[in-house]
Amino acid sequence: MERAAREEPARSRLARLFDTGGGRNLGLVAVLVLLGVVGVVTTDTFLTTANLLTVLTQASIIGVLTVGMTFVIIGGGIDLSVGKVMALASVWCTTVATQSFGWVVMIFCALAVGVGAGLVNGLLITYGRIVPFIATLAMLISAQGLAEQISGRRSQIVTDPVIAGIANTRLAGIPLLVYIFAAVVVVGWVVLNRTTFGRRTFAIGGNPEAARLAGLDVRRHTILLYVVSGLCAGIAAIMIASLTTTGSSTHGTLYELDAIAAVIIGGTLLTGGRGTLIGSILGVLVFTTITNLFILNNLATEVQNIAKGALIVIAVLIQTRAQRSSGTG
Amino acid sequence: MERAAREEPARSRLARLFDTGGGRNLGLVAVLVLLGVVGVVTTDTFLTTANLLTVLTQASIIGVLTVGMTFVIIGGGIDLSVGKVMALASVWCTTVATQSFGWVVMIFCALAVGVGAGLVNGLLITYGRIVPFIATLAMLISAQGLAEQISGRRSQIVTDPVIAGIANTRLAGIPLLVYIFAAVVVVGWVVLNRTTFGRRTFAIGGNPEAARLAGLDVRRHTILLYVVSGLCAGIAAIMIASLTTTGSSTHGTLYELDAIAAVIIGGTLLTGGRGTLIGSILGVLVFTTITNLFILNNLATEVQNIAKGALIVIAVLIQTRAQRSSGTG
Amino acid sequence: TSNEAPSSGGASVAAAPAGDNAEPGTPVTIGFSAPAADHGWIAAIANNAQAQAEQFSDVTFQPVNPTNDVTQQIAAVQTLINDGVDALVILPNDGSQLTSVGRQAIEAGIPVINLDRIFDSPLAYRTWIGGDNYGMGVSAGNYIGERLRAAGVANPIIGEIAGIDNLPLTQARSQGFADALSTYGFSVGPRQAADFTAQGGQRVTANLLQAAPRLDAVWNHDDDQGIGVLAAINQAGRSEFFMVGGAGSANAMREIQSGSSVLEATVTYSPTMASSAVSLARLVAQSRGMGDLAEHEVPASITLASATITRDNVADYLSLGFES
Amino acid sequence: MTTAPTPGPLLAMRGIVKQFPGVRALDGVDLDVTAGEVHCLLGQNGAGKSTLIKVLAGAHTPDAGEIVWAGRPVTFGSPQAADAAGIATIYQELDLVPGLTVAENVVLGHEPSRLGFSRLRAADDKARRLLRRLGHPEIPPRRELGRLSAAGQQIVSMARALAKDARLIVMDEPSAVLDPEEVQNLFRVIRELTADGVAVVYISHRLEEIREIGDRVTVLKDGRTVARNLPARTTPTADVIRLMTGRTVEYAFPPRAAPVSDEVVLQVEGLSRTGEFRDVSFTVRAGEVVGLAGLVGSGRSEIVETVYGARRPSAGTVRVRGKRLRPGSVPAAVRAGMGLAPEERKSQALLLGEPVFRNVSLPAMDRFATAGFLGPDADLAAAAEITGRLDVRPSDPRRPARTLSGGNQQKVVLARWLLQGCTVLLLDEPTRGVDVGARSEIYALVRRLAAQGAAIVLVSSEVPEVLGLADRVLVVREGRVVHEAPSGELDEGRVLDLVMEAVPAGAAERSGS
Ligand SMILES: Nc1ncnc2c1ncn2[C@@H]1O[C@H](COP(=O)(O)OP(=O)(O)OP(=O)(O)O)[C@@H](O)[C@H]1O
Ligand SMILES: Nc1ncnc2c1ncn2[C@@H]1O[C@H](COP(=O)(O)OP(=O)(O)OP(=O)(O)O)[C@@H](O)[C@H]1O
Ligand SMILES: [Mg+2]
Ligand SMILES: [Mg+2]
Repeated sequence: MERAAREEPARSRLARLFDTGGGRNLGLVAVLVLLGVVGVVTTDTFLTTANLLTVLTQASIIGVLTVGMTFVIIGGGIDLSVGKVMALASVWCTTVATQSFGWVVMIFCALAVGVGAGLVNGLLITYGRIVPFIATLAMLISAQGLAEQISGRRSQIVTDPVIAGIANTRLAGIPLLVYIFAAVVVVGWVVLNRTTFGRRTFAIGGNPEAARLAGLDVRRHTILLYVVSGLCAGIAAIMIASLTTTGSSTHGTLYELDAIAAVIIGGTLLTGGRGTLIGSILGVLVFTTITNLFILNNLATEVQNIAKGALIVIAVLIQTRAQRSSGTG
Repeated sequence: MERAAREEPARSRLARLFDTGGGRNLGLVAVLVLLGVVGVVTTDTFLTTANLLTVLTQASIIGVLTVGMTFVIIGGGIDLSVGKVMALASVWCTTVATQSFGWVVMIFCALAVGVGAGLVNGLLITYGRIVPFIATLAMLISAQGLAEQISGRRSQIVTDPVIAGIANTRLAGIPLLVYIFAAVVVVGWVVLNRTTFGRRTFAIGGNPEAARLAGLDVRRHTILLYVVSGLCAGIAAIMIASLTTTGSSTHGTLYELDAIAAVIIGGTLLTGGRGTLIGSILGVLVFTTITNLFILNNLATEVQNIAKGALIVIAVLIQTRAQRSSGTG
Repeated sequence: TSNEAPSSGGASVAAAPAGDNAEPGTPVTIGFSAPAADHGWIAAIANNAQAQAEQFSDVTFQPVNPTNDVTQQIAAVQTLINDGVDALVILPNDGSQLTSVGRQAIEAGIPVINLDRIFDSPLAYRTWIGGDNYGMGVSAGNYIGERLRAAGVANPIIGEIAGIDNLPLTQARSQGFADALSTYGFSVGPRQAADFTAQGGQRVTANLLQAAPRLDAVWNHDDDQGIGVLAAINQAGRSEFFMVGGAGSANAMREIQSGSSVLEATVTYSPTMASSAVSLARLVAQSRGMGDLAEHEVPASITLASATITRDNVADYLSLGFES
Repeated sequence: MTTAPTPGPLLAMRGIVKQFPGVRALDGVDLDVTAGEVHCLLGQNGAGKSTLIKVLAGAHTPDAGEIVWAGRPVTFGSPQAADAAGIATIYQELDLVPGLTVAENVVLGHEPSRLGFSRLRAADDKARRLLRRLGHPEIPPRRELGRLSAAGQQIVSMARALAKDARLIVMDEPSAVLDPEEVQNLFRVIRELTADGVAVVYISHRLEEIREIGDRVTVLKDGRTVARNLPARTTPTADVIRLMTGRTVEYAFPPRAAPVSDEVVLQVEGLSRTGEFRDVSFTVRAGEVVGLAGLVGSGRSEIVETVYGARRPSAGTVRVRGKRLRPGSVPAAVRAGMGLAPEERKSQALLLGEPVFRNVSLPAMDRFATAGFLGPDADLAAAAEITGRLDVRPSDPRRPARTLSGGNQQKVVLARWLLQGCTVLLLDEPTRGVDVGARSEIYALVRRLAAQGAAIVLVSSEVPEVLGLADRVLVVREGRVVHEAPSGELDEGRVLDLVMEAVPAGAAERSGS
């Protein structure tokens, strides 16, 4: 409840980086370290570069969606449509017609679909006054239908060599997808923490009435938040099209739940106004690492699921305790 | 914003029934009527008793889950686990071992699993201080895994004639499942609106701090809310086991989203403290009727989806307008 | 009942290959990746593959965790490639989407046996073995066509309850069904897609029966969801039509045998293909041919035939039925 | 109500300590209350009054100290425990549930019930009886609480406390949202209670109320008791203020400085909002303070919020320096140089989780940014300078606004518009819940701003405040301006007459249409 505000003179720079709100994320870092130890103990391969890069590549697509989701949730909303908007964008940009124009047009299309869907979400929510949950749920369903309609329910193969090549390209041994993920996170972090846009996002999520009376244009800002989320879905669409070499209406099923879960595990309040992007990204990494550990240890699905539920609870408990003992409970 | 407090002398008794909060649900009734008109115009069969009963039967399972969900959401929480707790309960009560004890034990098992899962949810949330979204998400995943583990990922056929017979039984031409649904709704309505438990639920969801200061045991009450939701999942498990003649880990996938959507469309605030059970049930009926209309008109899946998204938006817009013009904006 | 231990799936394992193929060769590790088992057919696939591998002393079986998420399946197969297995058996969630990772394996020198859902490019697999979805639809269509023609029904109303509409296999089945019916001058009436689950089958069928007050025949693509389909039919008290199932589950076969429900036939799509795929993977990895064939190499593609099981021949097939 | 002949105190609190992370809110506080007295608790904003009574109510657990209740040492581990002992509390922050009905709020936690079923009629009867006793029979027990005005909610809150038949009732600033008439009603009830031997702990920043109703006074300063059991009626005001603030505060209005210029800055014409107010016109010149007087619920807040664009008018125009503002647009008003310090600072003005300095710089943020980029503390220095000037305590501008006391939160809101540099400032109840020290600072500030040429609109329920600060007074009644005069031509009695003429029956309820 009560958040302390004592002076913390001896806080290291590192701690501050993971922080932006009082040691909040140290718990998640501890969880990751713990998972790493489990990985090293139970498998030979966990700590290989190849495996760690696999984890990061796996994390990259959900990770990009999570950046957008973090903005929306801190701003007091929710976006259930990200996964299927991504699918729609992947389908749109991989139709034969689009592909014939080459990769620039493909990327443009994917981003435009994402932005367009975000804009529609934002307009429904602000001017239509439909609660975000319902508006974006409707978008989820419609985007799914539209993606099926356009693709004729087939996986559309990416023939463009540039797009197809993204997932195969490595710079200095690291997959390009990981760079894209990192770039989105860095840009997202800067926007959220170092711009007036980010500051307003916190204000609007924290107390929309106060923000309105302080002269912020709450509606316009809310629309922009969903556009940001849609843009991230568009970027993710290109990434998944490259990774799977297809555009498909089946992409991204339930990704919205994964993204929301990562954001919340990362310490962002579902009611808005408070949260950190780093926390969300750590949340994504925790989820992805858990899955990776299961694969490496060759667990059966059902055991995986039972264990995953328990692990999530444990992770959050560790995090809550860490938070409390770091004096910010 | 502006809450008028004008006198509403000419409100009919009927309007009051659907109301408990100012004409709030008249919009949804209008939407249902509209859907009915569409059904009559586009099909010959919509307005037959058989079809209406099919709609009600289809609505019954999600409907029972929605009753529990309404309690949880009004109480300021959320329960993502209902669908998979139902699946787990259906699996548990249809194992060979359980079935050999007969229908009483089967029903007991299903209810016990539901209540147990709800209890765990409640304890994690209150004493573990894990946010409801994450705690019940973990429960969803674990329940799914456990259901798969127990069933060996097979559909377990219901051999007990009493359980199998529930879905085939009709009283006065109306399926028993519909009576069960109606009974749960009536009990739920009475508890929510006519007991101290129900009224305290509003208090805890609306202003937990005030509830605490008023001497309510907020933790115990919160735990009970999740137990109620789990109990509903247990009841729904028996219904779905009878309806599909199987217990299966695949039951109830995404039912939580449907139930939450119905609750929210029904006018309950996701932040808690305000809402009506009748609204939630109308929400369920709207969703089920839409699906029925699509199938009667033999629409293809993708067209169904596109239209469903649009219809949800339209339904909410109608409802919002109705609400505003009835003077309770 | 269906509640026996999962190992009962072992009963449906295909007979071990004939000839000298059974003799042990160089030890090989076979990696295996398939979608998460969310229904009986997929569960049978995994069980059959496992059971078949256990029959060979020279095979180490290395399955990766099944998943329904394409990107996770890609990661899982990449893990197997990193591990350097000798052969891969892959049943992809989506053939197109795993083509690139299949090529990666081939380029890394690992032969890939592509099971059922086919990759886009032959460069991504060494051998494909799978069922005949189009042929399955044709079998169902022919059976229904023959029956109705024999009964002299004019303008019959034929319902179709498909599986997941997004899968190419569903589209192929529906195409075969429609093509076969058209040779009799019939066409498909109400058609809805369920989701391979009992619950989806029940929901769709309950509504569809309302849309069609009279039906002459129904084809349901999948016997797993068929449990729910039958439940809905019983609950509606309808019996004026007959139904054909799909895949060939033990449960469906028992229903056919008993003759007590509308389910009168099913067209097979047998999960035994997984057993064969493991055998093929072993042979390919050991650079051997198939015992009874003249060629020294394993063929590049093998398509299973879809049989029609009716009350007359169900006894022959019961042992191959998989539990739902 | 003569001072009771102390037969041993009903309540004795000794050496109470309460530590919050980073702040020692209570540092050894003593309090004695005898049955049948009105014991006033005084202290500056943040002195620890609310914290002390929350300890007493079992809502906070003290870190040290003992509580003796009716001669026996007790610990109140939970609100239930205090409740069972016979202590009822009206909290400073409304402790009500907006989604429940009035009656349900009154009985919450003590619902009349049979086998778990609530007896709604019994609850309604009880609520009706209590509301009648409080002088508000017109509030319907079945009305959803959220639909009542803030004053109406405060009355329900009082009914709630009365419902419990307590031996001690604690009232934390109950009069803050009430108008003079309501306050008299409250005092009547308090007198009835004390006549029955019930003790009342009364907290208020309005010293004249203390004089009127109080028996004895305890003064807190910085979490310590600095004076105990002073006679409320006879202790000189200056002494009390000195005890509270540790300095001498001029408890009067600063003199008007520069003569008002002739330039009209704010011009409101024919402004109306259906169902709320009609045909409001006035002008404010540079350097002028215009006061809006009226009863709670008369529509003053609605008027200033509409002028500000926070509500869309159904007719009329607002001009700033002759330029017409886009109706219903707050950003347009802010760009034109307007600022609003709203009535409910917690829900309408503050980002409670954010640091003070970010609250201050919220509208002015762009000024500290380059191309939208903003360093983490770019605005810290500027905001700190202003909050320092207003003596916001504690002085660390990085503290979350949540942890500040009510008066200091109000100063943060004013600091916001100071930093922004407004030419038109709309102040809605700017001294509600603000202590005497801060109050005189705010008065001085308003004057200073006016002297610098700002046009100021002041809404206040305290008539002396309106008369003392404003150059011109508009009297608002039932959504219409019924009188306008220079403040020099009015006195308190005259304003009260104007305000209450044909008093609307439901002052506590919104007089909707
Ligand atoms: N929950 C809390 N967490 C941290 N500090 C707190 C909390 N509640 C109060 N404080 C601090 O304790 C001190 C006393 O606050 P309190 O609310 O008791 O003051 P008060 O005397 O009631 O003031 P006011 O007259 O403004 O209501 C203040 O410094 C305040 O900042
Ligand atoms: N329907 C309502 N529900 C809740 N609060 C309301 C409602 N209508 C008005 N209020 C609040 O009630 C208070 C008084 O109402 P109103 O604004 O009409 O009168 P006012 O003349 O501004 O009185 P005040 O002296 O309180 O400023 C304000 O705080 C206002 O925001
Ligand atoms: Mg206080
Ligand atoms: Mg007001």
